[in-house]
Amino acid sequence: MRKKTGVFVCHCGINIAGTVDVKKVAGDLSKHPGVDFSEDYVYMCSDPGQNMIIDAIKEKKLDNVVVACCSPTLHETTFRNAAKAAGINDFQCEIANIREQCSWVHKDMDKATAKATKLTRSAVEKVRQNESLDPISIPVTRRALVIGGGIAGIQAALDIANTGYEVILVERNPSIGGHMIQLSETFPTLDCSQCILTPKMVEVSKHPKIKLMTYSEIQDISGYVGNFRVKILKKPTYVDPDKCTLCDECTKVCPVVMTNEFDLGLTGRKAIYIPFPQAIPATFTLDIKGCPGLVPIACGKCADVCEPKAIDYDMKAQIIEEEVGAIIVATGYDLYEKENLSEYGYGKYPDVLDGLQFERLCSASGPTQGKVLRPSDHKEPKEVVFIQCAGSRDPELHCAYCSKICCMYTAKHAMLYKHHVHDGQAYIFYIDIRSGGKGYEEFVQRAVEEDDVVYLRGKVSKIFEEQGKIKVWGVDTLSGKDIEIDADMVVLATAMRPSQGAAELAKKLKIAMDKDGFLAEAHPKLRPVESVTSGMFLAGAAQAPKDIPEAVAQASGAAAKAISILSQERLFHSPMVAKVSLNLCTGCGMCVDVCPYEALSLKDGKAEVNEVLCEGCGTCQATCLRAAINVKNTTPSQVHEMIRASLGG
Amino acid sequence: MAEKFEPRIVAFLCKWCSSAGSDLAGVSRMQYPPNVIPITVMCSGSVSPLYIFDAFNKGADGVLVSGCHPGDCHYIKGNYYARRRIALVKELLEFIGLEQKRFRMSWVSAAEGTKYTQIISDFVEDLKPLGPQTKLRRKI
Amino acid sequence: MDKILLKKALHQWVKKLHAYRIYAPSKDGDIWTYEALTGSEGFDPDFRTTALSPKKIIFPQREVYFQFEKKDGDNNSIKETLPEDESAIVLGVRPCDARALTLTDKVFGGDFKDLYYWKRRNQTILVGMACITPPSPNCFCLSVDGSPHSKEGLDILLTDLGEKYYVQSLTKKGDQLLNLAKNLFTQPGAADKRDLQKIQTESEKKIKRQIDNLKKVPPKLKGMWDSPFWDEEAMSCLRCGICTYMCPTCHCFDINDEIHSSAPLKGERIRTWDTCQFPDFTMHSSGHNPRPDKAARLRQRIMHKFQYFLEIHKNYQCTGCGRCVTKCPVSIDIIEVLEKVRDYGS
Amino acid sequence: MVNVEDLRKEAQRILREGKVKYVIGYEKDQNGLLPKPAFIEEPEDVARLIWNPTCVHNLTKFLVDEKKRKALEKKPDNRPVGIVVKGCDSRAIVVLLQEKYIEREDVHILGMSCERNGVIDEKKLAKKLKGQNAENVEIDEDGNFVVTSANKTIKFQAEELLAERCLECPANYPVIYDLLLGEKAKKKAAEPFKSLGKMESLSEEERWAFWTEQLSKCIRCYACRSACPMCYCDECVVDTINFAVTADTTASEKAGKIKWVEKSPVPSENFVYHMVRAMHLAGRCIDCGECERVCPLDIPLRFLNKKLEKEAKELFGYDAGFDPNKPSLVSSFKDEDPEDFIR
Repeated sequence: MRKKTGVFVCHCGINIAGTVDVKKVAGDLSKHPGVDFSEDYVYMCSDPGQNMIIDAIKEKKLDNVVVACCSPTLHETTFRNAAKAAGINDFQCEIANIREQCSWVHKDMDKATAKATKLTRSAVEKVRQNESLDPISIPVTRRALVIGGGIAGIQAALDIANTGYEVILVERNPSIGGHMIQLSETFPTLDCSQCILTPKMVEVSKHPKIKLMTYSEIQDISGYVGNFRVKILKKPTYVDPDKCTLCDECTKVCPVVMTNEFDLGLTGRKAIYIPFPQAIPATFTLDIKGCPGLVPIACGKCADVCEPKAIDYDMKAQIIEEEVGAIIVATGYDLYEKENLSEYGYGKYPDVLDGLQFERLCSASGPTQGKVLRPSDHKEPKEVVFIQCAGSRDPELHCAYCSKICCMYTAKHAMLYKHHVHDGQAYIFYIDIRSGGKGYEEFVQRAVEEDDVVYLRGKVSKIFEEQGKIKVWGVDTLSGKDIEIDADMVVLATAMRPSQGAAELAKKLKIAMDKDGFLAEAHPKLRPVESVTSGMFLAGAAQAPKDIPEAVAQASGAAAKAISILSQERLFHSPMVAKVSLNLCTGCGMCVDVCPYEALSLKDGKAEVNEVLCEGCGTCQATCLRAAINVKNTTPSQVHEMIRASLGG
Repeated sequence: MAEKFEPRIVAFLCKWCSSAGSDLAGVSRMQYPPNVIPITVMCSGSVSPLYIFDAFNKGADGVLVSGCHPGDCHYIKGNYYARRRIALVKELLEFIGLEQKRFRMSWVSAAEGTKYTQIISDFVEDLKPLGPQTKLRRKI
Repeated sequence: MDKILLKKALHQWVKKLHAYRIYAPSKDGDIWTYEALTGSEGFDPDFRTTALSPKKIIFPQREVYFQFEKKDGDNNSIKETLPEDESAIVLGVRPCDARALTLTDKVFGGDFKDLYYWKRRNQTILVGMACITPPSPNCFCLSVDGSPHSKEGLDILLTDLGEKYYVQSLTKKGDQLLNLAKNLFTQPGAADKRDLQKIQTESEKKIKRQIDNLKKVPPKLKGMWDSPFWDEEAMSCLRCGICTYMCPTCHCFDINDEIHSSAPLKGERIRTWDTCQFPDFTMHSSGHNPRPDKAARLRQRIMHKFQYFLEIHKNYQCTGCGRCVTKCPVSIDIIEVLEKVRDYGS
Repeated sequence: MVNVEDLRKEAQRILREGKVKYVIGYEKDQNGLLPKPAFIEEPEDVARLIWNPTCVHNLTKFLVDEKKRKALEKKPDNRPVGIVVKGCDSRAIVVLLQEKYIEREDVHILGMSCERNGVIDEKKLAKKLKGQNAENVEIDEDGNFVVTSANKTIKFQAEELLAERCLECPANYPVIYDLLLGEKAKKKAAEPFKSLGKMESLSEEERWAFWTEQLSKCIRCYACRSACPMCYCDECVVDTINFAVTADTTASEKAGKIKWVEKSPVPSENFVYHMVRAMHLAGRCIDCGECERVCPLDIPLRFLNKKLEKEAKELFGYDAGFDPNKPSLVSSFKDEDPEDFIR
């Protein structure tokens, strides 16, 4: 059955007609094989213009139409709607751009006209092979999953929950709060970190729309935007939170002492423990790594003293399956591993600390109740050296990137130190000071002026212990002088790394990572909170080093993106997606390799398209050696005909 | 004769950057020779070597493939695959002895109407002295 | 009529032939092909078996039937394109290749006379060169009712007697060519005739390869349609078209429209060689392929040459030129295949 | 030195133990110097197997055949196939694995090391012997060729007779195998792309003239693609009729069938065919030289593939046929891929 094509050439006033002989174009096209109707009109986008198209389609029983006019970015939708109104599928309408790409850029009438004719022919050849397509519609599970219970995760969860959608917040540690809850005070306002965070943590635990799952990890994720299936592994705490009254009797009898992660090894804790007093959920956890054995014969002291019988040695790990429509990944950061920084004596000398350890020392709830004391001998340090960029901005040996927050927190540390030890002296070795941010520069100046912190521009060359002192050799590149300081304590602003385990998680989620292992955003400029996989969003330091306000801002951004999905009952997706010719596909998987969206996979030795994930870019089409995969409505066959038409051959 | 000759160029423009760039050239009323017939594709990564050979086979005097700058691809990495594929096509065409001026690739962003104009003008100027492309053109 | 031509006079004669378009074997690297001969030089009478036989001159790989153009309304045009009038000479045709043409004559000259074929055939004169030594290690013309000095299909046959050629003009066309240079040709003496006899019998002895009792093969083939034999024999076949495209007797073709312009619609309907060895040769538009595998295709090739053709035209469709044997990339040897068929099941 | 008896023993063992369906190897051809492919099914027949420098064929094409055959069978015998491979052939297997066309379990690889040597170029030998036929070619301890022709034995330096590709071989021992015969003699070609030098030194017009002359000879018998183990598509892009139609073939697929190349064997069409083939082999061709060897009109097709092999190596640091687990040349990229040619 031969297809009937209609062509409509727009004058656009004189915008086109000024340099293109529109009547001639319409005339030539009327002779083009397969064209049954060809007319021109002064303003096609006007109502009479559109009606002309609609009537022609109805009267001449046209199968498809080409409108030769301005750029498709302007009126493609207009004319496709017109086509629809006339009862044909919107993809049966194509635009030939004879204004932006022709009349406006040329002066010679004959040549411009000839070109306009070719452009229109090309569009005719294309539309003739267009398939009628309807948008792909996907139902949405209107719940969200947030992975990571740090400040970013908490913020995102609350934002979503407060708009009324259910949120599952998964945290692998016994309590939410992340690294922020370990901090003493925050720059540049020096307000107490716990004071501002704990209310949010409580809000999470009390929120009717938030299902909090601590001590849990993502085991597997399948599905696609709007319809993810998540398997969550809930590790046993051996303590029933509902029964536990926080009487703390169990820790008294527990014989096992282990290092306390919360204080970064500065103190110890028992095998059964509560991470910190304000932990959410407020309950104890029995760490089997340390527990002699979950049987009364082995020990069982805690169970004996537990009045409410909250301790249950038979508690088993559970796998909980959930369905969600959107996912926010906020897995945060970890500090650069000690062993990588041995040149600074980090991990070797007890009085060489990292930033977080120093935060604990300053924290009122910390191991020293807020007194700054040396871990080695609990003396008050009189000279403290702070070293910035410990591991950052060092492409040769360590991380190439800047960890961004160190300049600020080091200034803060120096200040806090002075506030605790008034007669002490703080030195800071730095490469540059990066204090972009509201009130940041002023904050650094305050450190220098009010707390007379000595900033030394240069790197530290050697650190070693000598009769109870830590000798720090360095150079001040501004004065050129060698510097030698007998410090009592050294604090390293160690680099930020993607939190450990992030890589495995990224694999499960099928979201890309950048060269440093941080999660990759879909577009560095225009889609900074979206991951490459649609329906998955990024928040906080998991995507790149960030300070608290930035993490919170991105979390809210990610939440908004997630809500934009959850707020709809169905998602609609462009139907111009790849299609596999099974009889040609040999299952070599090259298309799978190149697909930017994980939309392709191999099933029974053939490529399979997940139409929901496919964006129709066609990279697979150009890669396939067997012409076995084509994007609907831009098939090689169509391009082939367009090439012919473009060359008049 | 050479003056009379008007080269016929097929340009594969990616929808998001280069085609938008050519639109900008239009909106800004920049002028360039009418020898190019653009074919808009979704991504430079979707331009198969076959399209290029086919264009020359159908008598194109020059072929241009234009996409987003590295890092700007609307589809994240399509233009990186294009870059590799096109490099090979270019080497092959030169190896069999096609004038190397006849095939080129460019990065044109949506903001680079001027660059697009320049690229087309230069292309046409470079092709005129070469005369018609008869080497790969279908002769039967 | 029989004549004698001195070797040194050969080129003078060739000069005289230039009123015609002349094709002759010329050497390109390691292979011999028929090329248009310009000037009297460049014709080497001691040529080996050419890659393609003179078939490619009479039955070119591409033939235009007609040109068509879609005009406004219904006055479309169709223009038949017969080969232009130009008599040609093929200088240096091996007897097996000439015999091969007598076989394609039967195909294109049956109830339906193929205009394109016959126009070229009739205006081409074939000057043969008897094979003193086999031009290919795989010559086996004797086994298929041919001989190194067969006259079939030729207009003239030259036989190398050492210092001179024994020239036999076999048709009027042949006589014309001799008459172009009467003075160069002399009457053969009794001694020449004796030498001719001698050389002919010797040349037959020099042929290494042969099939005994080929006549036993056709009846055998009848019962072998669905024998596993073909699967075994075709195991190493690569499905290329060498054996058939090189064959001087294969004549299958395909017809296609070649579109030169879509607006206005212009193009040509053309005939090109095709081969039963390509999977698409018998592919139906439904997707069904009656010859689904290479075994079926090898069987077709053998049965067509040694059963069907024999039944219809009373000849084997093979003249023993040995090209398919020499050129097969995996050494599928039609002689061995036929011997196996002959001895199959006995 | 490789002892052919070891090969026969192993072949016999795997056949007797029923480990493999059959063994693909080389056997003597009665009427020519080059051997022919052998398909051994019975343990008794292993004596037919031979190994010498005339074993030029790349037999891995028959693994493609085997897969296609199995696809047609109702109840296919899924045991692996034994196959004799040289270094280059083994790399073809690697590519087939890389493209998941076959599984490792489908093949039992009998790897033959060329040991500082390689296979002969039949044409070179023919020139040396001035048309005389050779009956046999062997390698002596010093890696020279010993040719028997007309009951005389003649010695040739390896370089005199070695196939061009062997002189440029990146690894003349199998890179993947179940049994390796002969030592892994690392002989990396000093100049892996020497043969291209001449071509590349030519001017644009000279190159064009060269390829026009060569490709005009092409009669599209498709022996090149037929012999190529990488050309395993069910439908080749140049075939316009051979559409692998099946029940699930839609009308639009049939209609969408494109005539990229006309069937006419004229230069313009031949160029498209051979250029497309070259592009499709970029990063996949392992330089077994079969396309060139089988060409009945002696078109130096190897150059086209060699050129892209060179570019893949020099522009992208990519070698074909060494790692079955890495993505193909054109389905991968590096941030630092050159782009100086882009404006």
